[in-house]
Amino acid sequence: MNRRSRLHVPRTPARPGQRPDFSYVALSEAGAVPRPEVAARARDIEELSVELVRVLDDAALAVGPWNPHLDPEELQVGLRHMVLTRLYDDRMQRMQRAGKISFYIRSLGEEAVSVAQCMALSPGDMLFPSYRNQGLHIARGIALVDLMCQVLSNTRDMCKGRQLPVMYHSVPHNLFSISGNLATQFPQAVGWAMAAAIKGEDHLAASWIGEGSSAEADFHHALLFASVYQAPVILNIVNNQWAISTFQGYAGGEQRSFAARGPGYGVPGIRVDGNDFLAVYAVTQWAAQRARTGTGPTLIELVTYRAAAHSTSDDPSRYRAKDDYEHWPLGDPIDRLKRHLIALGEWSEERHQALVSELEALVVSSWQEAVTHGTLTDGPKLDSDLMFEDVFKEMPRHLERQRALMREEKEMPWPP
Amino acid sequence: MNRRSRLHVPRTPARPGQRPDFSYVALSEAGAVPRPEVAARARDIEELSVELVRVLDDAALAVGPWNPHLDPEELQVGLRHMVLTRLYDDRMQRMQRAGKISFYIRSLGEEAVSVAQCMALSPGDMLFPSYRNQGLHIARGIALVDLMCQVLSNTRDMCKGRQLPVMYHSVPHNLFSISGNLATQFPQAVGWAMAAAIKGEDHLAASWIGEGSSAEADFHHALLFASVYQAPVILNIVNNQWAISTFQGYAGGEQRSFAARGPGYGVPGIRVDGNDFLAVYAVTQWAAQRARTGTGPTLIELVTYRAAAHSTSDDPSRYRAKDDYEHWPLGDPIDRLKRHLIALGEWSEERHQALVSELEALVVSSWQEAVTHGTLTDGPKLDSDLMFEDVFKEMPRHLERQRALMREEKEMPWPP
Amino acid sequence: MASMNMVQALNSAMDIMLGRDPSVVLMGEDIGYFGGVFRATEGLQRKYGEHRVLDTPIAEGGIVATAIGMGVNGLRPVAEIQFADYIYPGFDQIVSELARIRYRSAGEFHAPITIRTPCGGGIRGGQTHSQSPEGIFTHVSGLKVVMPSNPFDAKGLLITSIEDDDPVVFFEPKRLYNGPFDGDPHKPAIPWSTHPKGQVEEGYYRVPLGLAEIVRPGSQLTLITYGTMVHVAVAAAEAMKVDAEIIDVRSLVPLDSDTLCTSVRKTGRCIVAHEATRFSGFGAELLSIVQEECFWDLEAPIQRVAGWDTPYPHAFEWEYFPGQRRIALAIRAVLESA
Amino acid sequence: MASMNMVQALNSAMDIMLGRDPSVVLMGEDIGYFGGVFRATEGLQRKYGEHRVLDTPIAEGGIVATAIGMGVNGLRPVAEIQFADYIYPGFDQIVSELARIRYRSAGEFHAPITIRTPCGGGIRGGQTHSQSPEGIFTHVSGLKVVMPSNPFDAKGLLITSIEDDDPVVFFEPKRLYNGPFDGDPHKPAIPWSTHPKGQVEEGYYRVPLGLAEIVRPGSQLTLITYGTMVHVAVAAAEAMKVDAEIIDVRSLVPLDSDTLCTSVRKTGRCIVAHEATRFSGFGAELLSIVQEECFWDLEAPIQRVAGWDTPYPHAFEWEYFPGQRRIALAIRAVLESA
Ligand SMILES: Cc1ncc(C[n+]2csc(CCOP(=O)(O)OP(=O)(O)O)c2C)c(N)n1
Ligand SMILES: Cc1ncc(C[n+]2csc(CCOP(=O)(O)OP(=O)(O)O)c2C)c(N)n1
Ligand SMILES: [Mg+2]
Ligand SMILES: [Mg+2]
Repeated sequence: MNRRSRLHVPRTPARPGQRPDFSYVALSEAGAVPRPEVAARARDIEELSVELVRVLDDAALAVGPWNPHLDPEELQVGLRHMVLTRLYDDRMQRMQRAGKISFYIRSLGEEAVSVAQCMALSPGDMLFPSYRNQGLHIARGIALVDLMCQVLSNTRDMCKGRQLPVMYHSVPHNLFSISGNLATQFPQAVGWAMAAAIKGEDHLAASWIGEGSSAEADFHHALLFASVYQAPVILNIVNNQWAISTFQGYAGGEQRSFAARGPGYGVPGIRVDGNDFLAVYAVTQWAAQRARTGTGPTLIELVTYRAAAHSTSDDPSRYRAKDDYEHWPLGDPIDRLKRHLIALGEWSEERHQALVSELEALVVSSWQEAVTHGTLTDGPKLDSDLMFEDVFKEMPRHLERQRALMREEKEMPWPP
Repeated sequence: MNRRSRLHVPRTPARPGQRPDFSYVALSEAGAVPRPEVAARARDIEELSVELVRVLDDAALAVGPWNPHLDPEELQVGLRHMVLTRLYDDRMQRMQRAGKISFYIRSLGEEAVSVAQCMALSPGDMLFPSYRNQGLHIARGIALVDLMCQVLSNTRDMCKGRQLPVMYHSVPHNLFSISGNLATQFPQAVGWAMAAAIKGEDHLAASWIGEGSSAEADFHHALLFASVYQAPVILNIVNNQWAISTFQGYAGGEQRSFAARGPGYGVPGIRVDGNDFLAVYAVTQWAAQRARTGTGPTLIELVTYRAAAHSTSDDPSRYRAKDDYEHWPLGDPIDRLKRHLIALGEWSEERHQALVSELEALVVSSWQEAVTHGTLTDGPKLDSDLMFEDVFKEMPRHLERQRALMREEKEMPWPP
Repeated sequence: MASMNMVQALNSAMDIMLGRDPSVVLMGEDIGYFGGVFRATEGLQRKYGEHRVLDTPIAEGGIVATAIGMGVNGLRPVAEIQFADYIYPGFDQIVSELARIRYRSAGEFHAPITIRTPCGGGIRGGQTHSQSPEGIFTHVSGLKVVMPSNPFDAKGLLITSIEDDDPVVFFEPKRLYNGPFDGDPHKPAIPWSTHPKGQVEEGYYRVPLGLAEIVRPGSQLTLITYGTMVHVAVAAAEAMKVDAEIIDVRSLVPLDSDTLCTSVRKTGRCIVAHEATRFSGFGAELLSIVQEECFWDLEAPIQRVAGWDTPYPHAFEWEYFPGQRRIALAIRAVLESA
Repeated sequence: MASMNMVQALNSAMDIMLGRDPSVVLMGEDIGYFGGVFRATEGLQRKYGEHRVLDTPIAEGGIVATAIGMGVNGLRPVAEIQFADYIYPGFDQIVSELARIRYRSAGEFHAPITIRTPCGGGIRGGQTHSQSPEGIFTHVSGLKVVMPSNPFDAKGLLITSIEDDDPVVFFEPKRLYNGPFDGDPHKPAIPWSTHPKGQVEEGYYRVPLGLAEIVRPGSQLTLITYGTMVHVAVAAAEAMKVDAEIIDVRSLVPLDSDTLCTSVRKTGRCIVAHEATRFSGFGAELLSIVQEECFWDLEAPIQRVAGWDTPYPHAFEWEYFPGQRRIALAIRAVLESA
């Protein structure tokens, strides 16, 4: 093995100490990408998978065929959800640092993905999120207190203390239980959509995974089954450029866009500016119409940036350039929508400040209520008997016995 | 659930009783598809994944840019390997019916795939076959007797009786051990190629799976890792239209070609007439040059037809039109190469008959030798102690104990 | 009552459930038009349509994953994995998802799925058509695991499994599909019509999960087994002329340990037998439970009879298979000792 | 001798093997530039290059499969699975391929691969960062399974595993990475520098597979365990003031049953303990072997101590974890009875 290795290793543009370099991100002009018929065949619209659908131009105005023409009220609602998502994240991050919760994951810089997509879908559509889609839960209207109680694993935790923080679910809001195992939800969403089709129902399913997770087998199964049965499903790859410390090139992004995987399966792939609220909304609406009109599945790549650490356990300064987010070419989703509304004369710095203050107050009051139901360290605790429930619908005898043993163990004086 | 199902179910063109319909097979004229530079970038040659590379025209002459210009001697060698493969298959099929072996799988109608591809590669290239690539073993020159002894699980079985018939391997011939688990060899071949690149060696790896098997996760992993590390590997999908009873539409073929999966990963996909010896040879040679010159992996879809039953356990008359093979638009690979050689004035019916008789005699004499080493039903038997070897490199104590128990059990008089 | 082999009994169970419950769907490789490589779903697609009986791509992981999604959306999928040897590509979706969805969502979501899969050896299938991986699944909290040994139980247990709101992995000993098998490959095969358990009610009936069955009452020793080995055990006990109490576990999870232990307390001697490899096989759990609960009643060490700890070799099928001789040696051991 | 924690010891083992053997390569998610989420491979890519220490896509199945291909082509891959909870996507390649290649090719092909993966609880990781799936792998013929309980063994066993020509699944109890843990989360964490096994030779050395270690000799009972539970067992025995012989299994496959049985023959009483769920866990195999080989020496039923048969719950970590109390109850039971 003295001969030189010929193995190709993907290049990571900027490591610590190097200057950020986003020249690898293929951009299109706002308004430049045509909007095909909803009924278009996958093979006739393959270009969508390498272009970048954008609506907001540098002047923060909406241009081109993908402009969804939302009225200002809707845009203000979207802005509100995004700001609330970010403020919620900030607070939870600080609470983790304060030792009140064990773990947290922020979606900083990716708020438009969840919020715009959720608003473009209807409430009956079933969502299969990843752990970085809290905007979906907020846009679907779950009370912050409920999210916080889950994160606290307290007595009002919807998961009865069984899941890590952020692994939410909600039956009434049609949000599926989040899994710690990457990508598993992707083909499950396809199955849900197949069932909707079998039952002749109109609802579609949508799921989200990170670009790194697209390497898992589940990604392939999702695209394949969606294609074979033409399931009414929207499969979203959130390309935030990083998988913990690993650059998207290691997931295949160096050779081709992630959206480009779709056409190979006969599924339309469409690449969109994930920080452009209007573009994300429009593309999702288009995909939803396809699903509802029996035109089948769509794969959407949302190009965005993970502005924060992977999670509270992570320190990105070890593996990427410090000031990279300032150089990110697609800007910040909240800032861009805010500027658009201001350009429309429908918003102002003052109103924005007021919104921020109002929502900060909401977050604070919600937290104050949530902690009355307990935190990791103090307050009321969940009954540990709950540990043995829901393994099966009815508790089998061997678990009843183990529950009894656990109680005995807890009562036992220790040290003896 | 009284509402009509909207689920799409792939259409199978011809079931028993219906007339064969191959109108779904997209064809190109012989010679019509351009041959790109070996150094071409995947994204610039995506068309190759939906065209069909063909060299032999209706007059059985070689035309167009893909003509590999092989001299007649090479073509005659190819013909010989293909005829031998078919005669070997015939004989083993009959021996299974005669109860001499437990199971067999023929490659009838697909001989050009294995033989032409093997001839286009070099002996040092590592091959990871499926169970329907016996032409590789024959073209690599493994003695028929050795293949037969494996199929017989007899005292000279290369697998020491551990594998089903046809699950061959050969270290000297660089043929990896065949697995009964579909598609697992595909990403293994990529790993082998990555190691070759790491070691700076020139050899490439090639692997084969059926179109049905491309649904397995291993297919996705193979393409992804091959793309990420630009591994020197050739990934072949043998699209013989059927996976046991299941039509290729259920593997995704209804929406798009299988070769088209490649470009989505940034891997060139190329679709070739799998029954055209010259086209298969040329395409494989092209892909091999790419691999050896550091241009990376290639995905090849070989369009062919499974003319026989899936295996000796299968009865295709239960699920497909009886006379379908006569209607198959790409003809028979042996017949087409034979006609080409005759058209070149390098072959004749007489010489062909002579070849067939010579090879039939070889098959018969090989079988006669093979059975002297035992058959399922009689003759010498493998020592059952072998069952406990090679689980680990050295036999651990618990297996030594079990071997002793087995011996005791065998000596025990029964009924007591 | 009708005479059915195990394949017909399974087919009848699925036919009845497709008819009774519109949310039941079948899915798997070659199960639709073709009716399955073992014919278990024969005729069902013709009868209930392509949207109730789905042919799928060859992707066990995708089959389980989409079945989960369907289950979450109110269907009751019955997924066939063509051979148990091919269930591993679906392992992550079974272990990390199917088994835990109810738990992690605090009971708010669940997927009532039955995974049917043929297991076991004795058909010259070699190492990739003969495996008995049931033990692995019994270690996964949240899964129910079932293995019938005859047509009557197969039908009743499958109906119960399909109706169960928890996920069930349903193992079918393929060597028993066409007839009982006592472990002697040289005897002519006998059909189920000759066996009382081959008489099966044509209509709907349930055999509950979590109940073992005493196949043959006895006083000298307790032989705990399941699947194909039930018949081998009966034959071995008869050949050895011992008055063995033979128990068919049927439901591995939940396990009817009371029936097992009551018997061992009575006989004081115990053998556990299965086709699966011995090391860390389900026999170890059966032995452990009996040891823990019946220690003071044991008059001899509990014996395990199992497949050897190697892959299942094609050429040595009968040296590998735990036949009557292997059970006989264990019977001697439990009876002789002390 | 240097003081190392378990992460440093593992890092040292890989560093030494990368240096000694050019065919050794490391691969896994985030292991290269970043050095791994637990820092086990820190600095190794910088030292040996991107072609010896590979960052991979997030596809455990692809990692194992390509590692197999590399192994067949003469390399000696050490693959990291970021958490044992995420090994299941690679299960098919491990069980159907890695474990069987030598067997099915009659010894002509093999893949000398080590799969390293952090396992176990005690770090508030919840159900998908706390699992102990080792028992499943011990049921797969052809795999070796190892779990160290301290830095000295971790380094020596990892070197031996990497040099072993059979596939090894190497479980690392992540709660022990930074220090021994006696099961009491309220005590301040102590570093390995305070523990004799935290003293590690800087150079190359091997700890053989297949040898258990008597951690603490004793006469009253035998406590068989491995991984994190070794330290919990020692603490529990001391708290209970019993003269327990505590054995660290270290190598689950191949298993050193002689050392275990010799001890039980001496003490007549036995407890097996592990973090993994109880039902069909590796404890069942340990119990079975002891019962089979030491039955006549047993003065009380063998007791099992394990995790409950539920997923690992985030909020009830310490009610779930088999701590000193659970062992104490088992100690009472084996000593009291009869
Ligand atoms: C099957 C599996 N493998 C590995 C992990 C560990 N892990 C958690 S998050 C993560 C990175 C995911 O990156 P990406 O998919 O891009 O999502 P992002 O975090 O960027 O939103 C990894 C490797 C896991 N949770 N599950
Ligand atoms: C993982 C796995 N699943 C299922 C099977 C059963 N099986 C054997 S061959 C086959 C059909 C394969 O079809 P294809 O890949 O098209 O190859 P062909 O037989 O047409 O050459 C199936 C489903 C298997 N061997 N392995
Ligand atoms: Mg990412
Ligand atoms: Mg095929």
